[in-house]
Amino acid sequence: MAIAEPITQIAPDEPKLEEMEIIYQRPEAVAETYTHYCPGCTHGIIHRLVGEVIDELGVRERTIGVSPVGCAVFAYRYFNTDGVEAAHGRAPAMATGIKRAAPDKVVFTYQGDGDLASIGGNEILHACARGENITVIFVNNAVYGMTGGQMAPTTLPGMVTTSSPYGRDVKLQGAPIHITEMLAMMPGVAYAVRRSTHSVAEIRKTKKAIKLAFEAQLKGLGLGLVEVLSTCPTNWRLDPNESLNFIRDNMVPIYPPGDFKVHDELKKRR
Amino acid sequence: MAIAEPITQIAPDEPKLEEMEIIYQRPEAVAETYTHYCPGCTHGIIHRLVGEVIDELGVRERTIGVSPVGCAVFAYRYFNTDGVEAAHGRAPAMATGIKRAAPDKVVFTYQGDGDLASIGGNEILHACARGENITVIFVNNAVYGMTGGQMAPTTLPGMVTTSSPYGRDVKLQGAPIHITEMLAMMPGVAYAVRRSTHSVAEIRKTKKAIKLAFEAQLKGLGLGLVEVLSTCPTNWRLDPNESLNFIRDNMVPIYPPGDFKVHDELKKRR
Amino acid sequence: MAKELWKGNEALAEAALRAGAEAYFGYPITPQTELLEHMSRRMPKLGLTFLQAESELASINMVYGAATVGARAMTSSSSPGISLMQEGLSYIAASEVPAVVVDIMRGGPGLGNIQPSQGDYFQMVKTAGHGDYHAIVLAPSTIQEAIDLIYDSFELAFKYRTIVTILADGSLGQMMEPVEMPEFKEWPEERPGWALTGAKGREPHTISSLYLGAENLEKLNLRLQKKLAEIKANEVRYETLMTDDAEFLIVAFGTVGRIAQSAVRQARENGVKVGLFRPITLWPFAEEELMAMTRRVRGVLVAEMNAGQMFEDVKAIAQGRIPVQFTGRMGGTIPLPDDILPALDTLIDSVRSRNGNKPEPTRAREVSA
Amino acid sequence: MAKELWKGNEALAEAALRAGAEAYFGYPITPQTELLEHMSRRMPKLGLTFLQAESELASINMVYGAATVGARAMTSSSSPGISLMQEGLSYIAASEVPAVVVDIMRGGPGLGNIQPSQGDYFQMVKTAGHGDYHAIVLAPSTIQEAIDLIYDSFELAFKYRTIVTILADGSLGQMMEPVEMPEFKEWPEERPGWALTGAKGREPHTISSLYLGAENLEKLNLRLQKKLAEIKANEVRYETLMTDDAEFLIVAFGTVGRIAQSAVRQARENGVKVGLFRPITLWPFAEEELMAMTRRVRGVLVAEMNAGQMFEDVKAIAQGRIPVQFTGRMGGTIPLPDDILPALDTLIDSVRSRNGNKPEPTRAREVSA
Amino acid sequence: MAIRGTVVIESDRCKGCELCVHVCPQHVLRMSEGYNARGYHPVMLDETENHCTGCSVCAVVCPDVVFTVYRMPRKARARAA
Amino acid sequence: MAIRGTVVIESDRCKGCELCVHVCPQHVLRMSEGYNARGYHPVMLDETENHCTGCSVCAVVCPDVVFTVYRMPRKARARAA
Amino acid sequence: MEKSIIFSGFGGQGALFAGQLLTYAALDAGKHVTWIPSYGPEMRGGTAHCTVVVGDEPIGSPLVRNPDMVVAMNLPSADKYEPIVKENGLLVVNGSLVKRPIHRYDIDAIVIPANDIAQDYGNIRLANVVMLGALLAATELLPLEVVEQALEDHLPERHKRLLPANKAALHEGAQFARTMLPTEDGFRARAEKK
Amino acid sequence: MEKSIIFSGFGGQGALFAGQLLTYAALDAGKHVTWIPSYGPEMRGGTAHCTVVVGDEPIGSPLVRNPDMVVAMNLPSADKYEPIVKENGLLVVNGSLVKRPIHRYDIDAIVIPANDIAQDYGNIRLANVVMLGALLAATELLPLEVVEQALEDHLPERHKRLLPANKAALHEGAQFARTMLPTEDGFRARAEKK
Ligand SMILES: Cc1ncc(C[n+]2csc(CCOP(=O)(O)OP(=O)(O)O)c2C)c(N)n1
Ligand SMILES: Cc1ncc(C[n+]2csc(CCOP(=O)(O)OP(=O)(O)O)c2C)c(N)n1
Ligand code: SF4
Ligand code: SF4
Ligand code: SF4
Ligand code: SF4
Ligand code: SF4
Ligand code: SF4
Ligand SMILES: [Mg+2]
Ligand SMILES: [Mg+2]
Repeated sequence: MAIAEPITQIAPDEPKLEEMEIIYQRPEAVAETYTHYCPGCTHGIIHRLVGEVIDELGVRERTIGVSPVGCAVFAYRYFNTDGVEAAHGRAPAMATGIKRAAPDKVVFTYQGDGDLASIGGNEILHACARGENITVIFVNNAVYGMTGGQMAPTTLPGMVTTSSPYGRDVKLQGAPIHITEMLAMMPGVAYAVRRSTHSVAEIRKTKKAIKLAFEAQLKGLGLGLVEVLSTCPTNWRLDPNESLNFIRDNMVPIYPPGDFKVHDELKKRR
Repeated sequence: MAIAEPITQIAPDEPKLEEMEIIYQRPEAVAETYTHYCPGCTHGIIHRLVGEVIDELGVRERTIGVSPVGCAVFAYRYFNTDGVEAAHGRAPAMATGIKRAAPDKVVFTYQGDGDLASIGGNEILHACARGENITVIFVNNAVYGMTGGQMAPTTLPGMVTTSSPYGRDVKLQGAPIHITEMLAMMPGVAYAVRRSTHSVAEIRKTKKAIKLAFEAQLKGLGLGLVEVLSTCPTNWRLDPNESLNFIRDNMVPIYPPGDFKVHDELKKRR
Repeated sequence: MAKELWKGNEALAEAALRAGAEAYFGYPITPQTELLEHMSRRMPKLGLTFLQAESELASINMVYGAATVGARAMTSSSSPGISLMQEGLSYIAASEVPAVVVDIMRGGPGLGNIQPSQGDYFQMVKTAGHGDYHAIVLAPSTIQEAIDLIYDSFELAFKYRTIVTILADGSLGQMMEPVEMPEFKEWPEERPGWALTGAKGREPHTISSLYLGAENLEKLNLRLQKKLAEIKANEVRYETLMTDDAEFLIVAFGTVGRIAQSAVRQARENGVKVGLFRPITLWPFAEEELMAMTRRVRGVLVAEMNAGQMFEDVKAIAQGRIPVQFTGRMGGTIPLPDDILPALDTLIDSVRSRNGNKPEPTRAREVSA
Repeated sequence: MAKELWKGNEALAEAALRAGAEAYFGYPITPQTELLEHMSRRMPKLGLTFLQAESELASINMVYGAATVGARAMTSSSSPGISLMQEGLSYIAASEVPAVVVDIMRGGPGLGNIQPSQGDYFQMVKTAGHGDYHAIVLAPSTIQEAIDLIYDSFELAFKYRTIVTILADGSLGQMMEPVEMPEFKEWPEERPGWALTGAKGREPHTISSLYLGAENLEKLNLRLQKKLAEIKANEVRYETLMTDDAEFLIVAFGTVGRIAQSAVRQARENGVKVGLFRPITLWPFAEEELMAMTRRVRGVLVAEMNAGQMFEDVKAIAQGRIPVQFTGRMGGTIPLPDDILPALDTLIDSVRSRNGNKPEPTRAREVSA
Repeated sequence: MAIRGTVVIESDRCKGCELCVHVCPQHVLRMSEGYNARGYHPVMLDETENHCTGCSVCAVVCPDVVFTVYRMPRKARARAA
Repeated sequence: MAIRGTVVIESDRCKGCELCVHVCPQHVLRMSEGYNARGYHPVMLDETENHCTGCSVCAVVCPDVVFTVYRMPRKARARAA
Repeated sequence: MEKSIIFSGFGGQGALFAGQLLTYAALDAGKHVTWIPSYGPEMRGGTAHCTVVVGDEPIGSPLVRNPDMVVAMNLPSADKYEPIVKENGLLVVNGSLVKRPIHRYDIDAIVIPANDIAQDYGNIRLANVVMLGALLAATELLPLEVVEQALEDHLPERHKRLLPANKAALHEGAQFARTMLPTEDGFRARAEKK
Repeated sequence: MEKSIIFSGFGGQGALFAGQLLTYAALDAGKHVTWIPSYGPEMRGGTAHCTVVVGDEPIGSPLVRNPDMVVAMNLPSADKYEPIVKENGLLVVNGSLVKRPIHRYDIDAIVIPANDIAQDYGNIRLANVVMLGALLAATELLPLEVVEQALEDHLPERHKRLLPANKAALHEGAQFARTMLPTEDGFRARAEKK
């Protein structure tokens, strides 16, 4: 896909770029491709963090990403790595097949909350139980983004969605599930944490966590899982910045970021 | 099925039965039918306990049992209640459909570890998440009994089965999973405990637990789950009594009986 | 009654409610999600059971459960979700409980896309899962017909204790048309005799698909086959358009069936004597009626939104007496009259050349092109 | 090489290993479990990947994953488990990666029983899941043939980047026969060009079945259809027995195919000129060959362990030229010569009476009864 | 010794698993030599001295609901003693 | 004021979500009036006084990898000052 | 008579609703009519469109390859649909956003500054109704009044207070088109060759 | 020549292994042969059986409805299979456990106290081999020596020390049958009616 030439808004005291250091640029592992995400959707941030980590670990050329069915369905196009598209919820099974058949590869799945916590509950559960040496990025935006904002198992109590038009009624539809805390109990899990995207600081923490989750894999410690609270401005019907606040004010109290399991080997290096 | 007339071994000092009190007899909720279980298989004990509880609660005439695919596949024949046969692992989904469509019925599933913890992991997870008002009897015998003793997710480390001929290798096949502890975390679960069948005392405790799990349903508190450690003499290749010892010596250390969640309403009455 | 504008998916949902649906279990998937969403809005208000399941696997087994207690239960999905239901469907069929399943087909195989398709013909008509059985498969071509068919579905399902499928495609699910919505049906309070209602004052009822011993299972199968024969005898539905004097016949179902109407009208304007045969029940298929018709016409064109699935059945029915040709689009492209008419010309050509006739100077397409 | 006694399931497993299987993912289900168990014993010793999955849903998606990196991956199951794989199979087909799937069929529908059956013909031959595609379906009738077919399966799968299915029934899986086990095949170290091997010194590879936009998905479908046509042209396999002078033909596959051999021999002894046509590839089906044969004989009897699934295809091929009749047993009862021969008589009778001939005084069954 | 309790054994239900034999505190259960209708050696009550107390421990472990357990009411026992 | 840092904006990637505008500590980002090739108002660097510090906070929040961030090396800055 | 119209624009511009209005109006006028939207993830950040087919007989295909008319509310829509308008068909373009000339000479085209007109009525979101007005004025699809009625009946409750503005915008759009039609050849560029 | 034999008994009595022994022997003797067991949960606590078909041509059906011969190691097996033995076929019955008369007169029957004989050789588990010996002696299926060889080749490693006892039991069974055959009409009850 052709990208227009970069336009720089030149400030009065013209900076000479060649004199300057590049502090930040697109990671090599993130493809130049323009994404189909809605404006302000933090899927994009999470993609970028994954790309940065892959670059920093120098594993781009041996990484295989597994995309979910969900808004991130095209993730395999957005990374400069080999990639596959899994069936809805089955990314952990597919990643298991890949990793077992090609143990020298670095394998990660990228899954939404509908994908991982609803239809795909059993596949992630057993990948964790077996301690598959893979990395799982779990994007929790509390709805089914792609299909138009239906209720997910992670939807907040009382939250109105297109399939809970009267607000999620905990009595009828259950309370939000804390899948990461639960999976952390599996002995095969080396690393299980929750992070968020609602502020610069949180994003930085998220990146560190993603790095550790990949490192767990590189060290052969078991499955590394990072749940990331993410926005869905479109289906939440909020603007992107309000959406970040929604995470902070509404999601964080129910899904507090935290470390639920950190393998000793990973603690050492921190 | 015709059952031969009872034969009494009469002791020298002939007791007159009519003078005596009946201390124990087959519960009405347990069908007279002869079961297909192997000699000494504790599936039979657990059936009996469920039957006793149904009798004691007086709910036989409004109970619907959901049988699994597993050795208990014919459970629906062994209870004097209405019953259905579910697809492998899907009993909780089927029970959900039944209970939602007929909330006045008392609905229980009876599931093996392969059924509940392997193929059916997602259905039980979400029945728990939603807090379905059903009772789940989860029979953990650490193998796939019916298909001839293959490894289950609950198989003990190092245990030789027909599909782990070199012993379960935790590194390759994962460690045993503690599904009841995990499910206890779901807010919709009112009661989640583990019990055993390896001694008279444990059997008695198991019965109490099953009763509470049904009471949770009757009180509308949410899902009640009782994991019961059970034998598989045939596939363990032990005699029935050795099998009880195997539970005590090998399973209990890994799956300690205990209460993982007891709803306050249930604590009261104890 | 005044006509109202309804979206296909929502119309199906509303008509199912009016037909007496009591319990709906489903999982979102484009292009059927509006059906689920409509149910989520309406059913709680009506005091009925709506539940979004964790997956299609769960939905179909929830439907199975609700059906065993005699409730009028249904689900809906689209192609990949329907694939996930194959085991459950087979269980339901073997247990002989009634259920209604809506499949709003999308492009496949695999994840494919969400555009309309008829790629599930085989998977729904030939079988749905393992073993020998068929669901009643109803293929509406307009929203009104979708309403009318689903309005009958629970009665059919309960009469035969069988699965009734509405097989439509994404375009029917997504489009809006003016329709008349029927009244709510009355159903008796009492559950059917076979239902699980608790063993009160009677022997326990059990519902199962397990039949140990070959003889027992064969008996079940013979009973199922007998039932299928009965359905075949009673429930065939189809529609024809301008077949009386037709020399050529287009066979098409669902959305392609309605598009073929336009094609037939256009071709007629150009003097081609063509008629339309539109099966409404895909199973049972109107074999005899179509066979009779193939004895009268000179060639048949089958048009589908797939690679030619019903085509195989039509060929079998025509038994090689006359040419049967196929035209289809795949992957979500709807075949339009522009696709169908040239294919019709090709058919006509091949018939004429086969009969030793030179193609006549003025042919349909030359005029309409 | 000396013959050894092998159980069908284990022979399939061992032959798959010798054919080059590198990764096996499966879930226990009778009557195929010995295949999985054999793999669990052998593969760790051979340094290969064996993994018992949490379900059939997981197995097929693990196979899918392993296939994307170019590994020779396979799974096995039986009917209900195969139903659970329908979505995954459709994804694999759409992604065009190679995979081998063994289906040791059991009685259905539903849970049914574990006795032999051929009830998955439709589900495996017509489609497997949603969308337009076919797997190559190989139906062995002896253990030796099962070995030989699975020995070819990975080559076929890789050549066409397709799914290859071994479709057999429980009796073949459970029985023992003397067979010759082939040598281990050599495979090149290098992964095929399309495989995911890491984007080192090349553009990233992606494997997906998602094709947004009707045009793109139609393109995929046209490519798939082209491949299917190629397979159809190259890979048809079948076997005949005593068809040269046959007046009547029995068509049967798999276990029924071998039993029909006995029936043919018995009938021949009684002077009935009957031959056997046994398709080995159920897809692609030996349409032309069978059609040619139906032009020479006076009647066809299809024998199956189901309610008549392949029967539909044979009828379509015979195009009504001659009577095609069916005999079958369901639910796990294997049709024996005792079932087939009377059906053959019925066929012969109906042919003779149709032709205005009175049935001749000495008929096959009267002698052999 | 006076009768305190006894058990009625539905022999044809018994699968000869011997679990009851192991737990009976009075050691009054043993396996019979013969076969029952299903081919198992069923359990039997082997009392020379009416040791069975009707404690029903056998019934608690029996997977096949073979036992009906009887106990002499305290009153009656007192009378007999 | 001397240049401390700056950003290069790939306008056509920008979806106009304004997240960067909210977080820029120097308030030097704002949305342009015009549309980019995809129909969004892209962000622009609006500096009269070279306030951008090259802190790259904008890049951290941008979901669409729009920014390349530059900073003047300390040495150079010192020189300029 | 059977006419097909595609309405197209950015998500949020209201192309789908404009199509629905026309559909309701057609229903009220006793016509046969179908409406079908584009749907699914293609809508994410892209254009949304719908196809309306109005006729006197039951509608065969709800989708068409070459529509009789196209209402293009932004540049990508104009780029995508201009090439497929049926010969002698009509293209209505939002001149506020489409700043390029119309390329085809074998169709009619109305370029109407819909956003600007809408802004005049206080809300840029009225652009869809402005363009619908123009479409109606330029064709004999349906009388303007029927659409006005449809607006009254089907404007979502939460927007009811905008009903007068909507009606005015509709008329203004129609008025604009009417004044264009006979005179300005720059806008109404009937193919010369014919 | 094609002969079918069903071996049947309680699980644990070794009926399946007896059938396999015969199968191995047939293989070694250059015959065509198939062996197929009953399988699955039906075996739980019930009887286990297998069917062996031996022939000179490729075997058609590995299963038969009416076997030529049946080896019934317990009462349920005798009850189940006696009625289906082919006319003029052979039924070999374990007299130690089957204490009832043979009902059919149109078949040959050998009632052999296999458990007792086995016990004499020190292990009740040898009953299956005893009965196999009897079967072989009473038919022309295969020479005893071939089965002896099969025993040597296929007795599981952990039972190898029992080889001599197995061989002896095999011969003893054969011997028993041979002495029965010509003489005792009680055991060899050829149908009178013929
Ligand atoms: C088997 C199957 N069922 C349903 C769908 C439809 N579907 C696509 S994405 C999706 C949910 C996605 O939600 P989530 O995983 O939370 O991802 P998000 O879009 O929110 O990032 C669903 C249900 C499908 N493609 N396949
Ligand atoms: C879809 C499907 N997969 C596999 C099977 C085969 N199967 C039957 S029972 C069973 C496992 C039973 O194990 P468990 O649930 O532990 O029960 P147990 O027999 O040990 O009591 C399996 C895999 C099946 N019937 N259906
Ligand atoms: S729908 Fe929600 S999750 Fe999906 S891309 Fe848009 S904002 Fe992101
Ligand atoms: S196989 Fe095991 S679990 Fe099944 S009935 Fe026998 S002993 Fe019990
Ligand atoms: S009741 Fe008690 S004492 Fe009597 S037999 Fe049973 S266990 Fe033994
Ligand atoms: S426990 Fe029950 S089945 Fe077992 S031996 Fe005792 S009475 Fe028999
Ligand atoms: S680098 Fe820092 S100061 Fe410069 S624009 Fe970005 S956020 Fe603002
Ligand atoms: S955060 Fe990125 S996409 Fe959003 S406005 Fe800023 S530069 Fe544009
Ligand atoms: Mg989500
Ligand atoms: Mg188990």
